[in-house]
Amino acid sequence: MAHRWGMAIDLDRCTGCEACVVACHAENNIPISTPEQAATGRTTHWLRVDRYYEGDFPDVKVKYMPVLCQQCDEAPCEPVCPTYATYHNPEGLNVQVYNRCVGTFYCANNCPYTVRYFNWFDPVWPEPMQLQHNPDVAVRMAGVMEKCTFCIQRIKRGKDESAASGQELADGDIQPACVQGCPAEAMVFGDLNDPESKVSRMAESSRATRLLEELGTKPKVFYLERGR
Amino acid sequence: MASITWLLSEFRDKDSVIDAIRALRAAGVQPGDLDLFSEEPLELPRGVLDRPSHSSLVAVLGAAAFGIGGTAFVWYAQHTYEVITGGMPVFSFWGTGVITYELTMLGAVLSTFGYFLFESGLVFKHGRLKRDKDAPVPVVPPEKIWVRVRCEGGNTVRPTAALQEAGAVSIEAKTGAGL
Amino acid sequence: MERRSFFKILGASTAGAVATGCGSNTDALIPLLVPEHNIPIGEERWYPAVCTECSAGCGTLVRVMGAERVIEVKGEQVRQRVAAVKKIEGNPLDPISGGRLCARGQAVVQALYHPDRLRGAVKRNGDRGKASFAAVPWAEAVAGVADKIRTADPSRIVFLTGPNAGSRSAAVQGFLKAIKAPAASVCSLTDFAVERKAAEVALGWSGLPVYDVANATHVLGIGADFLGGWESPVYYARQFGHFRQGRVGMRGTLFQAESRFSTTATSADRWLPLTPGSEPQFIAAVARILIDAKLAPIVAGLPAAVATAFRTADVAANLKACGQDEKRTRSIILEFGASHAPLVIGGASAVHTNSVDAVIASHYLNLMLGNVGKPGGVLAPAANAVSVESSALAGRLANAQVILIDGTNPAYLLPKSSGVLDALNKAEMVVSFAPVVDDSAAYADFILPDHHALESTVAVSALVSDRTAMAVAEPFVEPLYETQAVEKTLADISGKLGDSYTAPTAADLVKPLLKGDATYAEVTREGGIWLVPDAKPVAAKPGKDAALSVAKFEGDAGQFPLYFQPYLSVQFHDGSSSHLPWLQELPDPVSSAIWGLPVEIDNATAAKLGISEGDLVRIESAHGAIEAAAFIHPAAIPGVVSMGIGGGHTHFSRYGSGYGVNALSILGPSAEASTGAMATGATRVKLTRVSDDGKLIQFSATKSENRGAHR
Amino acid sequence: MPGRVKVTPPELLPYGKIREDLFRPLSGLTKKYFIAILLPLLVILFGAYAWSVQLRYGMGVTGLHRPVFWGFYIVDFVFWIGISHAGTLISAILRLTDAGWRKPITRAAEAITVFALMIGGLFPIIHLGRAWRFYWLMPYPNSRLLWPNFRSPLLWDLTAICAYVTGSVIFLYLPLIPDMAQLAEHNTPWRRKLYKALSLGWTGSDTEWHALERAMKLMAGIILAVAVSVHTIVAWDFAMAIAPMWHSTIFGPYFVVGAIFSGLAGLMIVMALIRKLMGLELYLTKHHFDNLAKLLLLMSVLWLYFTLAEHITAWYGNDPSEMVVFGARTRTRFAFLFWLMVFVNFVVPFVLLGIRKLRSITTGVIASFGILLGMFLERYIIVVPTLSNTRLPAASSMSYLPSWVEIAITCATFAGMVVLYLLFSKLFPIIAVWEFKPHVAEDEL
Repeated sequence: MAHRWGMAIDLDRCTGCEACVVACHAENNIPISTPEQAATGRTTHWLRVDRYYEGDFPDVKVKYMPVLCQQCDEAPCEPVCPTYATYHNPEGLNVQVYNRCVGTFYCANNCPYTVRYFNWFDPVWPEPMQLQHNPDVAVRMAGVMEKCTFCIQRIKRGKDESAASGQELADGDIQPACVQGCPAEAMVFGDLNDPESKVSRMAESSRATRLLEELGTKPKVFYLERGR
Repeated sequence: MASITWLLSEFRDKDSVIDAIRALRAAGVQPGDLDLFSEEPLELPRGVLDRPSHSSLVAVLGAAAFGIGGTAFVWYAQHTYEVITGGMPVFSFWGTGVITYELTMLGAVLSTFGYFLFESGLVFKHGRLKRDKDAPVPVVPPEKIWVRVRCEGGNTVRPTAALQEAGAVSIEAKTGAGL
Repeated sequence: MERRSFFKILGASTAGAVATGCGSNTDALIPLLVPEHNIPIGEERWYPAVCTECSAGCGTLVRVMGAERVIEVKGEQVRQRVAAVKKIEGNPLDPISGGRLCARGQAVVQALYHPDRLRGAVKRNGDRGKASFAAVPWAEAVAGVADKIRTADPSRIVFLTGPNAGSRSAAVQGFLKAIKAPAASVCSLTDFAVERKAAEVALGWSGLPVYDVANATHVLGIGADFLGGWESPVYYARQFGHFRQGRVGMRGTLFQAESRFSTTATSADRWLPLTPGSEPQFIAAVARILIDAKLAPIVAGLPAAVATAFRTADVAANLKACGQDEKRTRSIILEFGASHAPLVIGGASAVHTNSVDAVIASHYLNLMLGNVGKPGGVLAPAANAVSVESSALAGRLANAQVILIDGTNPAYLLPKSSGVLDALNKAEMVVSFAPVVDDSAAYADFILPDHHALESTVAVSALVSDRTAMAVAEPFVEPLYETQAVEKTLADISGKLGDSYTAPTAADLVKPLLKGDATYAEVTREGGIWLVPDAKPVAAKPGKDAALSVAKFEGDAGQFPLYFQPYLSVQFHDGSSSHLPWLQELPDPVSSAIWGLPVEIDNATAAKLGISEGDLVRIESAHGAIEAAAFIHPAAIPGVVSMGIGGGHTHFSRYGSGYGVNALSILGPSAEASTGAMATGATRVKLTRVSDDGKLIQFSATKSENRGAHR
Repeated sequence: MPGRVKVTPPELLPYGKIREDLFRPLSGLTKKYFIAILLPLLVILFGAYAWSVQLRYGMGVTGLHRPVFWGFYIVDFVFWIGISHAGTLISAILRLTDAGWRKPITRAAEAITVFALMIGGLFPIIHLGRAWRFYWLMPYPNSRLLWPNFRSPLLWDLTAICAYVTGSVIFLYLPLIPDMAQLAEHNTPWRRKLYKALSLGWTGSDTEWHALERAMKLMAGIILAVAVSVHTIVAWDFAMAIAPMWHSTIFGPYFVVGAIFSGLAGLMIVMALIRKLMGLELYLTKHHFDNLAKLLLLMSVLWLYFTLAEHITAWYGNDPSEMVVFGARTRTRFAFLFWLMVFVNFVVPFVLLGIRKLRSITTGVIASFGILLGMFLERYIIVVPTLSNTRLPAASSMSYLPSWVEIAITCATFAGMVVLYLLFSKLFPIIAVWEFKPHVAEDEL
């Protein structure tokens, strides 16, 4: 059976330390913004940690929520792209093909999670920062949209390694950079088609919810609510 | 080969033109041998000089052809490289409906325009127009209407009389080779 | 351990000579295309390394792949294939990082490839502090430094280091002994001197106590932001994850008493906003409540004075002094005390003049709860835990003839009131080993840039560990520039002086720890040496007396009505990571601010002073003033303003200097008396609104989720 | 006679005079004309420079940012497509209903349509991140073996605009043929050549007239259907997205009404200018402006009705994310613009045009400028508040303000309209000469 990759994020474990954010930058060659660009809202974080303050002092609570592309089964971004730059791959991933993108911005406007990021300029890496570039991930040019890929390059590598070694992929063998880095192990990645996988079991949890589920986008990222 | 004479007669107003046409028809001139030249459209009463037209039918056919053809093209394009997006089916009535509609309308526009060029004889001369393509064309000064009558074999007596009776300001005859 | 990670280790252990797994196919295909020592295109290798960003001592695993760079050789552009570091992850074999890493640890690779790294040794050619330098040959620089040291009074040579304990500090101390200078002075906000001192006094332990959060059921943090800027954030975050949701049918409950809504407080179930410096009074009240409820008896070994203080504490008065609602606090404390495995974590994320008292009292609280040395309680540090050998900084700096600076940044860390800048200006020679020109290096006569940690041999003992743990790494990438490991530089200097000093190596540190027939090579393959916990941990020897003193603050309460609490931020820690763009654009967990941190002000104070979010405000203490953007913090304690440390570097590369302001610069000179630790939280300030243009850049909105209604 | 000219309805003027009056503006180039065309050309040049900057450096030179990915360009796009409805729709409706007073207006209106479409059609290209790849939206057999995604509303846009441009160019061109045939008779050589070629050898025979009239009747019907669909589809660009306050079923008709509204206002201004500058006071009389003003009032009411319907349903529904956008529009960040829009779109027209005493060509033009501003604001208020108030509150961000590049390009398009119109009116009679003759045939029947 084909894989169906999904993620579960236990908000009760999440401390908001944002290790995942840097892990994502390091893995995915995400452009560095300048303060001037940041001031005009051009910072790119495929994975961001949203924060919501609730309650009155002193019973204030903060809800940290790592938000990345939700890899919707019925993704609103997909049908609106005129060039098929974003489409659904057989493993349920919401794939962004940079080469096909002409930059209509429509996908980003139709994303209820606002997780799509645009290359406003050509990215700049002063020498020798480009040495850090992950050769498994394309560097994007100005004018194209980009977003979290669930570290598709790691999925590919994991599958290649498993094919080469003849060992079947086990649950947890493939981990996106954010999941790998999370100190509190709040993030879990795996195959939702495997009922025994950790992510499947977490998705079944009574604490599990999905973001803006009412829109019918069928996201594949599950959030386990805090405090129970 | 019979020689052909064209009678070109000038009129001042529409009413006398209508009289002239009626008289000419009575004199046995076929509608196909009659042409009016004016600076503005002449709306003649029904039955005076009707020119049958298929423009509506052509527009409908053009629309249908573009609509169906366009839809078929979309179906083909979507199926040659099937990409699933957003959980929508590869091809659907709702998704394609808009394109079908627009292409239908485009078909109607183009066929109407095409048929106009054809029917008016401006680009595709056909039938009577093709036959008369070397016929003399009057220069139409303001406020004037010209009636051109095609007389086969130099038989111009009765038409001339009809024209005069209807109040033609001037009548001149030109002879040329027929088909 | 995850299987994939295990493969990585296997790969790492044989890397360099033979590639493993599917990689061998690639090797077979393109053996002739690339030189032998390069990594085939597309192939990844994993090498163990050590994170030196903070003193926790996490073992890391580094992904290395082939890359190309253009260098200039004799005026010609030449393409050079190099092995390049791509990503840094935690080493799954390391019990501290457990394969995980914090934001800063993962950003280290940007320090390695930082565009503003020094390309070689440099010599000052302008005024001190102006960071005007010219390249010099290493030999000349070393000779220059050696000449000065030769003629200087050894007692007036001050060597400033960071808090790292391991091969580097061993090398430095050895060098100083050889030149007969006093031991190095640690100049750091993160040497945890307060916590060390408290453990020594209260429990008789040398080294930092280990809190077994993972096995506790209820944790009460008092002043310790153990999930954010504290001793070992990755270690505690990992434990916290397990504590929260790692046990079937058991969810750990966290209460946090602190003067700031820290990372730990945000993760807590209940937060007790303490008036700054009131921790001892709070602990006394907690003790009294627990004693009264018969949840924690006075135990043997508790010093009489403390026992009396606890027994007779006036709960109502104490809680009032701490700014707590008595009813609310009582119910929280009673729930805590009645739990199966309660644990108090006392610390001094913000140091006050009475912080040692507070942490000592927290240890006594744990003794009363009976959890010391038990699972889910306070565990003894490993027997070999490093005790930092240090000479007091105060007074020495002002009198310094030669100042050598490695791994710290005194011009940034020490407030203006300490006179550090005068000392740097006055000293006859200032030598820095910084790889990037920072605030202090700007004053240096010579900068002898160190390798990046990934280019050198490193051994670092874990800061917090109940077992012998030392992360060890040999370099696996070529040095990028003409830099030199400090160990080698010190040996060179000492050689010039005619001394026979040789720097102790990582191997020297590891060898005494090796058990059985283990070898140093094996240790470097695994990335460190981690022994099983000591069978007989050091027992607690409580007994030294302690007082519950009241905190003192710099500045008149009338003139400066607000408490100022600079804190160690998640992104910049003590400011040592401010030059990394990934961290500069990492949204602040509290305010989502990027490229400069704001000052956090509570609603009431802001309303009173007419300050709204994003305004530029002036923060003025008796010792100086700074201007920063305002962030109206929904959970800031009225009367307390906080600010993350890390902004406002005068020099720290293109990404680090000029963004935000240095919160430390306006602090008063007060210190915790018994340790000399800088009292970061002991300064009072006043706020004034300057303008509406604070240049606050926020990545995302900080809003409530409850929104929208008929109107 | 000369003294009484004013009261003579244009239909009763001698044909020769009509011809002379309407053809006169075509000849002779004055200094004024050159300046009038040169100034906007400079503006266009600057706009082109701005666009080149955008192409060179990327979309970052605009004021756009996450999450406001659409801004002035899309506002401009909707605005100009809206203006384009002036012509075709008005002339088609009036043609179909055979309203006699339309005759001096239709050509001017149809020209607006074509130019506004040409300008509006540029914006989908200008706003692209990689504008040089715009043709990837076209369905052609390409090397990527991939056809475009016909499910995307942008493809609908493309098809609709293509159909609309084709239709409206033909719709403008057909009634020009007889006029051009006349112009070809006496003129400078190059003009004669041009008109001859374009008039396709029109002789004025009854066959041609019949074909023309029939084609125009059909075209009027078709173009009406296309025009309605085009602006509906433009509306659907927004309505198909599940963004708060966009995902609305009334967006189609709402946009169509708005388009006609702004189109009429544009037409009013253009006509007043033509009247003044070309001395056509005899042909564009108060009567025409009066009728246009009444139409404007009707559209203003319709527009208000839709605006009200759109907002009251959102308000009553109380959907949290919609309410945030609603609040941003009506109460907070965009409230000033919103209420300014209501003021200029409804209050001003009703005072200036609703009160008979105040109604004049001048007030009509003033009201029309207000309406153009109001409709520009309307599009801004539809595009920006929705985008800047995202469903996940944390993703919301600062407001959007256009950069100099966007403003320059926007100004350039207005200048472009002026230039195109000036050129057109120099080449072709802005009032259809042949249409002026009274139709009496029907009366006889």
